[in-house]
Amino acid sequence: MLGEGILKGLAETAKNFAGSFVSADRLTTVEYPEQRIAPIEATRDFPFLVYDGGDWEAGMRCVACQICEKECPPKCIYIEKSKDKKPDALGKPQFYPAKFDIDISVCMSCQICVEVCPFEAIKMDTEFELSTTDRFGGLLLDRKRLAKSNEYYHKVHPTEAAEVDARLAEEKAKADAKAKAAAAPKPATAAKPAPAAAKTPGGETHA
Amino acid sequence: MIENADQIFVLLQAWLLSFLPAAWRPAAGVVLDVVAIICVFPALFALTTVLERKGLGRIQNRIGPNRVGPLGILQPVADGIKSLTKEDIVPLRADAVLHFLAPLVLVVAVFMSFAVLPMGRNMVLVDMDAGLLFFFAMGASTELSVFMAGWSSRNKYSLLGAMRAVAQMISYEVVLLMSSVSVVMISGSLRLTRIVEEQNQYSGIFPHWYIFTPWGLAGFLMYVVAATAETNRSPFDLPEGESELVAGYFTEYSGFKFALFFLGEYLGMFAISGLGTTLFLGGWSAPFSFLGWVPSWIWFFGKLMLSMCVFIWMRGTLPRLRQDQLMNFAWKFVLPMTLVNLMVTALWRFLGEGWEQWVFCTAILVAVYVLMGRAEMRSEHFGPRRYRYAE
Amino acid sequence: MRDLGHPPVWTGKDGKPMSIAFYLVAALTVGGGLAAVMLKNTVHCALALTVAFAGLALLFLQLDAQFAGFAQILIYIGAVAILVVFAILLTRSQEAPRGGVFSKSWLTGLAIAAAVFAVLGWAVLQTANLLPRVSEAPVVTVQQIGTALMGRYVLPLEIVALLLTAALIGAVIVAMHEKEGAQ
Amino acid sequence: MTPLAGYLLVAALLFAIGLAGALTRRNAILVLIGIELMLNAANLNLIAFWRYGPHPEALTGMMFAIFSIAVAAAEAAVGLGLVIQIHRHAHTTDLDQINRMKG
Repeated sequence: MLGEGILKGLAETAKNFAGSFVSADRLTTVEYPEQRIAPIEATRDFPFLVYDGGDWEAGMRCVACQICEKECPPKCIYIEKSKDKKPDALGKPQFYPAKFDIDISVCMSCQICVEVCPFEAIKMDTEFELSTTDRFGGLLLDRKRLAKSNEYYHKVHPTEAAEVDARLAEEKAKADAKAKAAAAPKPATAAKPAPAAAKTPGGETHA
Repeated sequence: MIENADQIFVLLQAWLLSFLPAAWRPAAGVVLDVVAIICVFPALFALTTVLERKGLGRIQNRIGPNRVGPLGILQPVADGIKSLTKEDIVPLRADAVLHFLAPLVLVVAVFMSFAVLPMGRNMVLVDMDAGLLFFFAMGASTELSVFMAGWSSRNKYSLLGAMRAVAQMISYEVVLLMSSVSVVMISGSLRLTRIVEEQNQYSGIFPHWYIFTPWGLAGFLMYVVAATAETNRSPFDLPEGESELVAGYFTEYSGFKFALFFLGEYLGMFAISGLGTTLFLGGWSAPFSFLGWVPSWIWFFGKLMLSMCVFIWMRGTLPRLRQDQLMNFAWKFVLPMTLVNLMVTALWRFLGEGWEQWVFCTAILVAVYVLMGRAEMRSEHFGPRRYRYAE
Repeated sequence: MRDLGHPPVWTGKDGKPMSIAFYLVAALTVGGGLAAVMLKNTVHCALALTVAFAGLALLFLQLDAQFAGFAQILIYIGAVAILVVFAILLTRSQEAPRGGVFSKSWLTGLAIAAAVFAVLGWAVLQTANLLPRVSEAPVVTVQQIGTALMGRYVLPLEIVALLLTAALIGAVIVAMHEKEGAQ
Repeated sequence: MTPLAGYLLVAALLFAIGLAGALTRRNAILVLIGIELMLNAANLNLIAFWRYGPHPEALTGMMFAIFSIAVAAAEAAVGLGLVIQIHRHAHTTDLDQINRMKG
């Protein structure tokens, strides 16, 4: 009959209204700054740079290959490559970003930078309390503010970080084996291929 | 003591007036009444906004505002301060005079309609002989302010919203009038105090409210539908449908003028709920004869707030209608129903006391409702829309 | 003060002053009417028309015709003015046309209107002394009006009802958009 | 000036204004507005004569005015319907251009 649906709907909302006073699971809202719900693992909002070890500048995984800068749809990443090289986690000398800025007021959280990064250097953060009184400088994050330790990454995305670590360890093992294999037959020339090997990734980046 | 509580405001006014020379008293009395109305209803408006936001929150499993003051009851104060301190923006090509006048006309017209509502025993500003007509005349004037707002803004959303609002208000005003006429037919007066007096009688403990008769119940339901549409409340809030028209006719309003529109809208709801209370729910009379000792104004304002709660409840429940559904509903279902209801009311009057009037009137109304509802729901204009090319 | 033989302009001859309220409302009405026919923007004209209607309603109230006054507001401001506004927007005639808002023969029209006013005003002023001066305010309840409508004036009422129905149907048919290619 | 004469003068003035509007404006809707003003001036006359006439209790003038209001409303509806139809047909509401019987 006409009007039946309206009555049903009214009953449903009345149930909601009354129920919100008696049962807690009908009120899913929490009082945000005082109470917080446990973070969900899949949460992700803005990118950050991962570093290994204790020193953020030394342990930075990023090699300033600038792939993310080129892929970023809103062009919010700005990278300046260093002139010199430093040894990375594998011991290979690599370029490092002299400047790495992300304008998170432009960033659209698409995660494309994370997907294209070949070095597992950029990952998504869960930090969302980014409000600031300085709307230009405060939202343009430099590499110091972007750099976060691998432990932090493990804390916010444990599963994903474990996978990444496993993959990196595998690569490192492969690289070690290769180095060992290279070192074993001609121990005399062990010092020679190192600069050549170091030159190759740099050349690739330029290409 | 109890009589004093009932008449406390009347006595208070008389006491205040006793300080003035006799020649000034009539004018001063009117001024006092007006000031009282201008103070009480905006206060109720503030209360209602809190109720609405918290109630809607609960309906949607949220808590609602709870930061300003204990339990958030000072929220309207914060809102008021915010809207007062906001910049008043007038679009460059807007018609500045009309843009300024529109909210004023709305609020003034709505305030005027409170003049004839009996808010308690002996508590009515002007006991007009044609009170009901006056109320509807003032209600009709608000349409013009809506049009002025929409047209003067020079914004297509405003204009579209205003046209929708005016078309909707005109259509449902017919229904509103027609459903009220049945009350006038039985009570034999357009004087609202007289209509309340007619209902302030009891058989046993039950009152003679018009809602407790078949035609009264039908009339009340249609009155509620028309009142919701007339005040542009959900589910009839197409004129300000946010998803389509930004904010309808007050898109280009900000600051205090926007607050005035907001106030006018809620005052309109109060006025129309007050009239519905007066016409169908016995005005200030008590729901049971043994509760007659409670002051009459408590009953009136209690019923008023109760009907506001129903408005909020409906807003939290029903989705917005489409424009063609709205118009078809008004002209093809509700208006014929009100006409049938008028016939039934006449029948009720002429059948006289007895069980026949109850049986016949109920039977006719239920039969017409069911049959017409079935037929309309099946018809192409009323049910789900069929697209000519999309399917 | 010496009796001048004629009272000041603002009092009636019975000594009862024509109240200030009357002059105000009359000015409002005439001003609204003038604006309604003289303004350039058509929507402004329609809104000025509502001012004139409101002024007339107030004049009715001054004349103790409560029912007619409220009916005037309800019907003219609530319905006719809105109808006019709708028509203006539907015909897109809110902006002034290039050739001016007045027709080619405006001078003739103005002359005719002035002549009509001159004749009417002359007639009123000539017979002003014959017109009844005082009369106590009649007490007319809505009930009396209803009884009169259903008694003495029942035939006109029915005819008006028929006329309104015919006008309603006629207006709908006239303004209805005939669909091209409708079967 | 008696009160009645005052009301009659206002009515006459309003009637003349309405007439001038109806005769001089080019827009068909404005002509209708002029006609409405004339009808209202007549209503004012009716009410004024009823109020100051010898038998106000007979309600004659008042009834005339009420019927005239109803008829004027019908007139406005039909008139505006016609204007809209003309606009649809001729794409103008300028009366100086709509001067032929043949569309």
